[in-house]
Amino acid sequence: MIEALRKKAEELLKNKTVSVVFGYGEGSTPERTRPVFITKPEEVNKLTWNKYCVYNLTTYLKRQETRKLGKPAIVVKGCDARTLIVLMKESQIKREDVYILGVSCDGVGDPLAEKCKACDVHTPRIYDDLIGEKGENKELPFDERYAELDEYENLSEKEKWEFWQKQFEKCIKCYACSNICPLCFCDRCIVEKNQPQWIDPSAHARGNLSWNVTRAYHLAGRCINCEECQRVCPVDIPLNLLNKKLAKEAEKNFNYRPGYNIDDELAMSTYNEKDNQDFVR
Amino acid sequence: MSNETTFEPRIVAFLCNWCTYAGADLAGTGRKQYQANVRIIKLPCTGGIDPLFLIKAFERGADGILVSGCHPGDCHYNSGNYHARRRWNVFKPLLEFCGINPDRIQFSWISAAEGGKWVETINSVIDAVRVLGPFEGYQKINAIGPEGPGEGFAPSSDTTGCECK
Amino acid sequence: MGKKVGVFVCHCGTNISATVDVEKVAEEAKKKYPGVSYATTYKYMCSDPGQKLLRDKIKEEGLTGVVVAACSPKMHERTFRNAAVKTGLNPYQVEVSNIREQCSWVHQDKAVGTEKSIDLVRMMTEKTRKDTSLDAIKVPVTKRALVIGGGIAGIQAALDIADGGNEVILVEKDASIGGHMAQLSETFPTLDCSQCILTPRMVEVAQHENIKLYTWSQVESVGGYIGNFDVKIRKKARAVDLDLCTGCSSCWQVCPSKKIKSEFDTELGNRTAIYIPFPQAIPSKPVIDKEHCLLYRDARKKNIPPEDSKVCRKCYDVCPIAPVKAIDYAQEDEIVEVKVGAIVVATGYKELPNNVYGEYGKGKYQDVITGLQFERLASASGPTEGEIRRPSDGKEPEIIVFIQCVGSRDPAKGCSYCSKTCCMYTAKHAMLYKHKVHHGHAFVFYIDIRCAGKNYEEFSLRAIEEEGATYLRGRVSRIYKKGEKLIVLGADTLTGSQVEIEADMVVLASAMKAQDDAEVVARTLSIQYDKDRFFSELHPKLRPVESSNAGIFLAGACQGPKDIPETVAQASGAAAKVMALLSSDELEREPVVAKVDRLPPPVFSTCIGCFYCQRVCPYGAIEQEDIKARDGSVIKTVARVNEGLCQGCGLCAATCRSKSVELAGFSDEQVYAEINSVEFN
Amino acid sequence: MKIKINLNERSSDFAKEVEKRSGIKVKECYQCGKCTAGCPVAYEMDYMPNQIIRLVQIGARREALTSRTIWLCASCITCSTRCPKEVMIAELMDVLREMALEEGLANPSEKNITSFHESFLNSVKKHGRISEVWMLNEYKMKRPKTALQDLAVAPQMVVKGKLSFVPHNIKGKDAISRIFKKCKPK
Amino acid sequence: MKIGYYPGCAITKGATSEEYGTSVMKVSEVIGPKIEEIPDWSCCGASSAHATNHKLSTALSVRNLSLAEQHEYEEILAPCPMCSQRLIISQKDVQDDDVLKREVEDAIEMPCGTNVKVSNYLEIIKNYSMDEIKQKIKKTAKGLKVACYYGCLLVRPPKVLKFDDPEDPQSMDEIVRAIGAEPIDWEFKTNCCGGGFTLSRPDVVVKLTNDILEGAQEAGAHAIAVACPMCHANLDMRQKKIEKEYKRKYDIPIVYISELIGLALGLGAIGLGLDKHFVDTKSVVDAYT
Repeated sequence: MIEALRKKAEELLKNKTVSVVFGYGEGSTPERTRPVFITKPEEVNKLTWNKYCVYNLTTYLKRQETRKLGKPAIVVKGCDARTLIVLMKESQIKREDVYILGVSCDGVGDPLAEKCKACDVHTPRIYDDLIGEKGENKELPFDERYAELDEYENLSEKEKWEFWQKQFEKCIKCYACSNICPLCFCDRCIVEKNQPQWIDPSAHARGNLSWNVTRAYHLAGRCINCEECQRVCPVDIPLNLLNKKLAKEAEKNFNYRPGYNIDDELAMSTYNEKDNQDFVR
Repeated sequence: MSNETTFEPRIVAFLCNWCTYAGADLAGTGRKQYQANVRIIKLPCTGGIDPLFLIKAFERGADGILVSGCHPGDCHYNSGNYHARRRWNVFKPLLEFCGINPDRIQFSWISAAEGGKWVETINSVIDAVRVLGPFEGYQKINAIGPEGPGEGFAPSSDTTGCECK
Repeated sequence: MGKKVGVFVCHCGTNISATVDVEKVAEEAKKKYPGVSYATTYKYMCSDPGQKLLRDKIKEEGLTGVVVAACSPKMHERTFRNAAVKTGLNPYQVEVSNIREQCSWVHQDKAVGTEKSIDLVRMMTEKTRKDTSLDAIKVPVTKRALVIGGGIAGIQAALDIADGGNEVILVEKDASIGGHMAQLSETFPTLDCSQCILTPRMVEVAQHENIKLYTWSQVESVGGYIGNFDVKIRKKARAVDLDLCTGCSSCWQVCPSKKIKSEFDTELGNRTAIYIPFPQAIPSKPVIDKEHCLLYRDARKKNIPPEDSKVCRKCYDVCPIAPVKAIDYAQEDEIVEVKVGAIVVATGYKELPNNVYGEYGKGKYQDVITGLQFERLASASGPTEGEIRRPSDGKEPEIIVFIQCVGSRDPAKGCSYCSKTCCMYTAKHAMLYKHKVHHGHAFVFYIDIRCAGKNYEEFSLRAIEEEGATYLRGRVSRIYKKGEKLIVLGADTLTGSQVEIEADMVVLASAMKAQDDAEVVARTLSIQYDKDRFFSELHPKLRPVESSNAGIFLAGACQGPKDIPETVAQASGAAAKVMALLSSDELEREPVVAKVDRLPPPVFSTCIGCFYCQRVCPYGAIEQEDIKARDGSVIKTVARVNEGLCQGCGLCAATCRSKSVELAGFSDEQVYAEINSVEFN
Repeated sequence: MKIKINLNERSSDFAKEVEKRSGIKVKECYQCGKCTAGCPVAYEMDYMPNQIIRLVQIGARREALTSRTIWLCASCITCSTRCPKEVMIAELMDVLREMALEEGLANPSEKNITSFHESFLNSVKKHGRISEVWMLNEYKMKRPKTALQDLAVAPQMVVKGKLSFVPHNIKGKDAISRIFKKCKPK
Repeated sequence: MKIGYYPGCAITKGATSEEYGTSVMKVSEVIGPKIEEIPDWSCCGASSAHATNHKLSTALSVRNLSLAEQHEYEEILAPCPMCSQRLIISQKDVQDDDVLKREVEDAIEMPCGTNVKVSNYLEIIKNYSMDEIKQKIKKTAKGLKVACYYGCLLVRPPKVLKFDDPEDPQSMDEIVRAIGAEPIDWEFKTNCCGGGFTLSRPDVVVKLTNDILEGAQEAGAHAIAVACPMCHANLDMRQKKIEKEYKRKYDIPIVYISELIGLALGLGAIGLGLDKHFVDTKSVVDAYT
């Protein structure tokens, strides 16, 4: 697979289809990989593919430094490819401005990452080239995909509150979560708006709940649960639980999974007259 | 706040201009009495209510929130309430997931003709929150800073966040 | 420099001051609220002296913001803003704090009311401190009106507007204008013939130089906004060229399909496949009913173009027009695009169909008919030429039963409202029956007789006192057939007894319902409708002909059940509104519109161009704008609000994650200030 | 009939009381009379069904509870089914019967009906199921005047095996009598 | 799925309408569905309970639902419409009213059976056995004009029972059609027969049943099909008296729908209980060929 990947990258760079390839390179130890940005055909051997390729490289599509490199080819797993679909729907990239190197993936991380446990996009749902075998994506039952939440949803109200307060207390508002998130692409995050200052940006606990709830809410119907926010959080807040909860509600109520079908309307920019309203008096 | 005095809940209600605000007016015109624990903020449409507003109200010491607008199909702007309902469908479970009691954040459809329903609804929200007690959890975490609501009303300064003028 | 806010607390006689210590409210405001440089109270702020006080103090105190604590802003916000304008203060620097409807009237305890008022005034003061001056938006006006629906409402509105010198486009979905009124026999309370009074007006429409008539047409889409609507009209293919056709009648005389149930005759009579709905139709030119026409059926079956079918071309063959015949089987739908400044919706109602009441046979008894069917029976132009005869066997009914409130006042069957016209038309039916069947007996089951209107009460009493109709107070529970007779099980609650009538015919005073496609029309026009799907007026008392969408007006039964005089009055009212609108070259609109921020380079705007705002906007008011570098290359694409289209709902602002779009008058700063000052005592 | 209204005798809250007990919204009736029009037994009644509702609406408690009508209602539910306002009239009759019994106001001229109900329930209480012969027996003892009316069919019933003289006792008949005890009206 | 059988007092062995029960059982053995009698079921309380004591009525009914759930039945067949109606209404009442639910649970000393589905006989046939009937039919009653009489309790109150059209039900007509007979369109399908007044107010019953018989006769019915023991008793046992009182000859056999199905399946008339009727059913039996 690695060979096929390198060959394809080389070909794309040589015939100038793209000017850069975003991919995974070997890291400082065998259990690590790092993002690499290959601009010269002769450097394609830096590319690798293994079970340590956990990152979602699509985040580099929003960064000025990497944008400057020109039209990219980007190595994406099935999950990452969903991000691309969201980004396209949200007018952040055009389909023709990115070359998608999909890789079929049986799960990453050691131990296996949480996001891979109920994966039903082993083969990306969108790509220009597929590296690896094309597998069948069997859709898993709803409950199975959100099983991770059960434990937390079953807590009592008080336990829930205490659990999250303990988590949010730790937050130092470093914003690593939003920096890494490929879908947090605003030029100016709401937390940076100071006229008025809706959310206190300073590094103390006040506003922590507001920040974390708002961050999660802004990903409702958008987040594809790549878990990058959680991975980079220096104080280990299980941020993806919030994202996943919202994904669950969006799917349950709107029958919508972000980045799953490119033709679906974005959940939070449309409505159905028959949407659930059991909770409305 | 001392626990010995009876707890009076603080409710902030975000109402759309065309239906519920008018419904609340109608309750007044009909001299229908209800509890005074509510402060109303009027916006053109429930579709224009950002969940940030609700979070902010909690930050400022609200014990409960009511968001209310036109019945489905009756929105002055045709679809504003439908979009709002979508948001609530994810936002309310999110807050519940974080341990906020569902009774602290409630939603209703009240038309301009439903003065009675306004009275019923707001009274029942107030009563439900009275049972829950003060939202100390939120108020505690937000009182840490210099501008905590515990220290009384903090007026906006004329130069809030503005350095360039 | 900070804003200098003045607070004016109204006593409203004692409406406010009885339960709110207004003096204390003013004192607190002055003492405690930052930015408040003046506070006072006054007996009636809305009175002339009250307004003068406001103006004087703005000038004397140099106020740059005003809070009037008084009744609901829905009452006098405009009054106070206009007063402020006279002093040169921008009207949007004036806010109203609602301490009457939402405080003094709903809380009896004065201490509680006072505390709450203090809060409410503070919140509004904080908002006012963040108010910015806004300028009204001016838009040009297209001096042409669209009237949708060619019933009596649409006809009246079109004629009034056209007589006022404006162009009118009248769109009717059927083949002829006339609507329900053309179907009626006589009209109450005068008993003059409906067609006799309607047809001259129909002719007038056809001949009016300012009216352009589109029949067999429907409004496809409406874009734009008050003064500037863009309308697409679908002219359905009628298979007859209206310019060529002279209405000579030869085609429908030769048409072999003669047994098609006539919609105009409420299915009690027949028509041909190429037909005019009724003799006085306007235009008096036929249309082909493609569902029943043999040629079109053949074409559908064989999947060939209709002009290629050879099954029956009798109408074509007989058409005397030369060299090109007026019959055109290949005709296709045509879309006409027009620009109009105002729209009158006059789409009318639909009679509740006969198949709703299981207990009345769900339509299986031929001699149980609806009110409109009775109109056709009684009409001289109807299928029986005005004779009252049973549809089943053509016999004259000797006992006839009229049942009122069928569908109306019946929440169990879906309409809780009163259809308003049935008491009168049933009295009329009973009279017409007695006029035509002298020896017959008419029984009317009613719940209440509601005949409020000029000469209405007298009319209904005449049915009882002079014409001999027997009124029984009760609803009918069941109708069933026994031999030739219909057994009607009713009650007379005034005697406390059951009533069983062996009737020959039963007439149901069926409810007036909203049109089946009312919701579709409402969505096309972006107007509100109520729970019964009637279109909503903007204010039930003071703005009865305006819809919720500015520039669109309502006339007739599409807004709720109405009789002819009321319909005509409302249509003329709508026409007057349209003419007022079209009389000026420019319109001023409230500047409560959204705005996407613009910043100096290199940012240009904090908008990142995800266009969620564009997707949620109900008015299509968000456009995409390319921000270009000097060389013409696109730096970024951001959202921009078309102020003309924006109606100020704020959906975009609430959807924008970076809060790059705000709503003027409800800006982030204003709402934030309001929430931030929510502090309870 | 004259209905007197004063503070002691009349309770205008009767409708409310009924609603509280049963959830039936008596006040919503607008007296269209459709219930009366379709009632199969109305011809026997002293008050028409709509009049019973009216009595409840205006607080004429005694008149309503002592009426024969409430006992003559056959519970066919035609009225409730066709009521435009969805007032549960047949179900209202149940409530009024219950109240009449509790207050000892049941109209004596419909004693046949009340006795039948009593006999029926006594049989259930005793055996857990109905034993028709013994139920009949009790009923005829209570209402001796009815003793002859069904004599014509009885022998044929016996011949056709339709009257069993051995009552069937269910195993849980003690549980049944406990149910009766717990559900005894106040 | 296991379907519990709740005969109720009237159609159980040795009771006035035992032939209904017998024929239901016999037919079910041929075309299904399989049904098992709920052990130790008790009386639903019938009209005497609901007319006089709501709580008692609810408790007596719900006890049987709870028993059924204890024995793990997901559905109950109650062929007597009085029973099915009482069971369904009581189930809804405890579902809607927590206070009542607690009181009932206290009385019956069991949790309320709020989940088990209660079906009447027509529903069961319609949902499970229509195809079976068509396959296993041996004789048809061609030309037999049958007036399907539903009475009150099968269709009312419609909002709670949610079964068929209360003014013009069709489910029994469909069954009659399936066995080759001819259901007639008539006007008294859901009129009341006087039901529970058979003993206490026979005069009322006689008047109401006369209307029904007259309606059927005028519409040309050869027989009236019923699915209710009370309707049957009133129309069948009282027919002689009605004829006498109204001086009119009817002689219309009143047959249970289950008997009609049984005859079509080739089952013996005697085994189905057709000999137990007061009005001779021979004409019906003979119509099958």
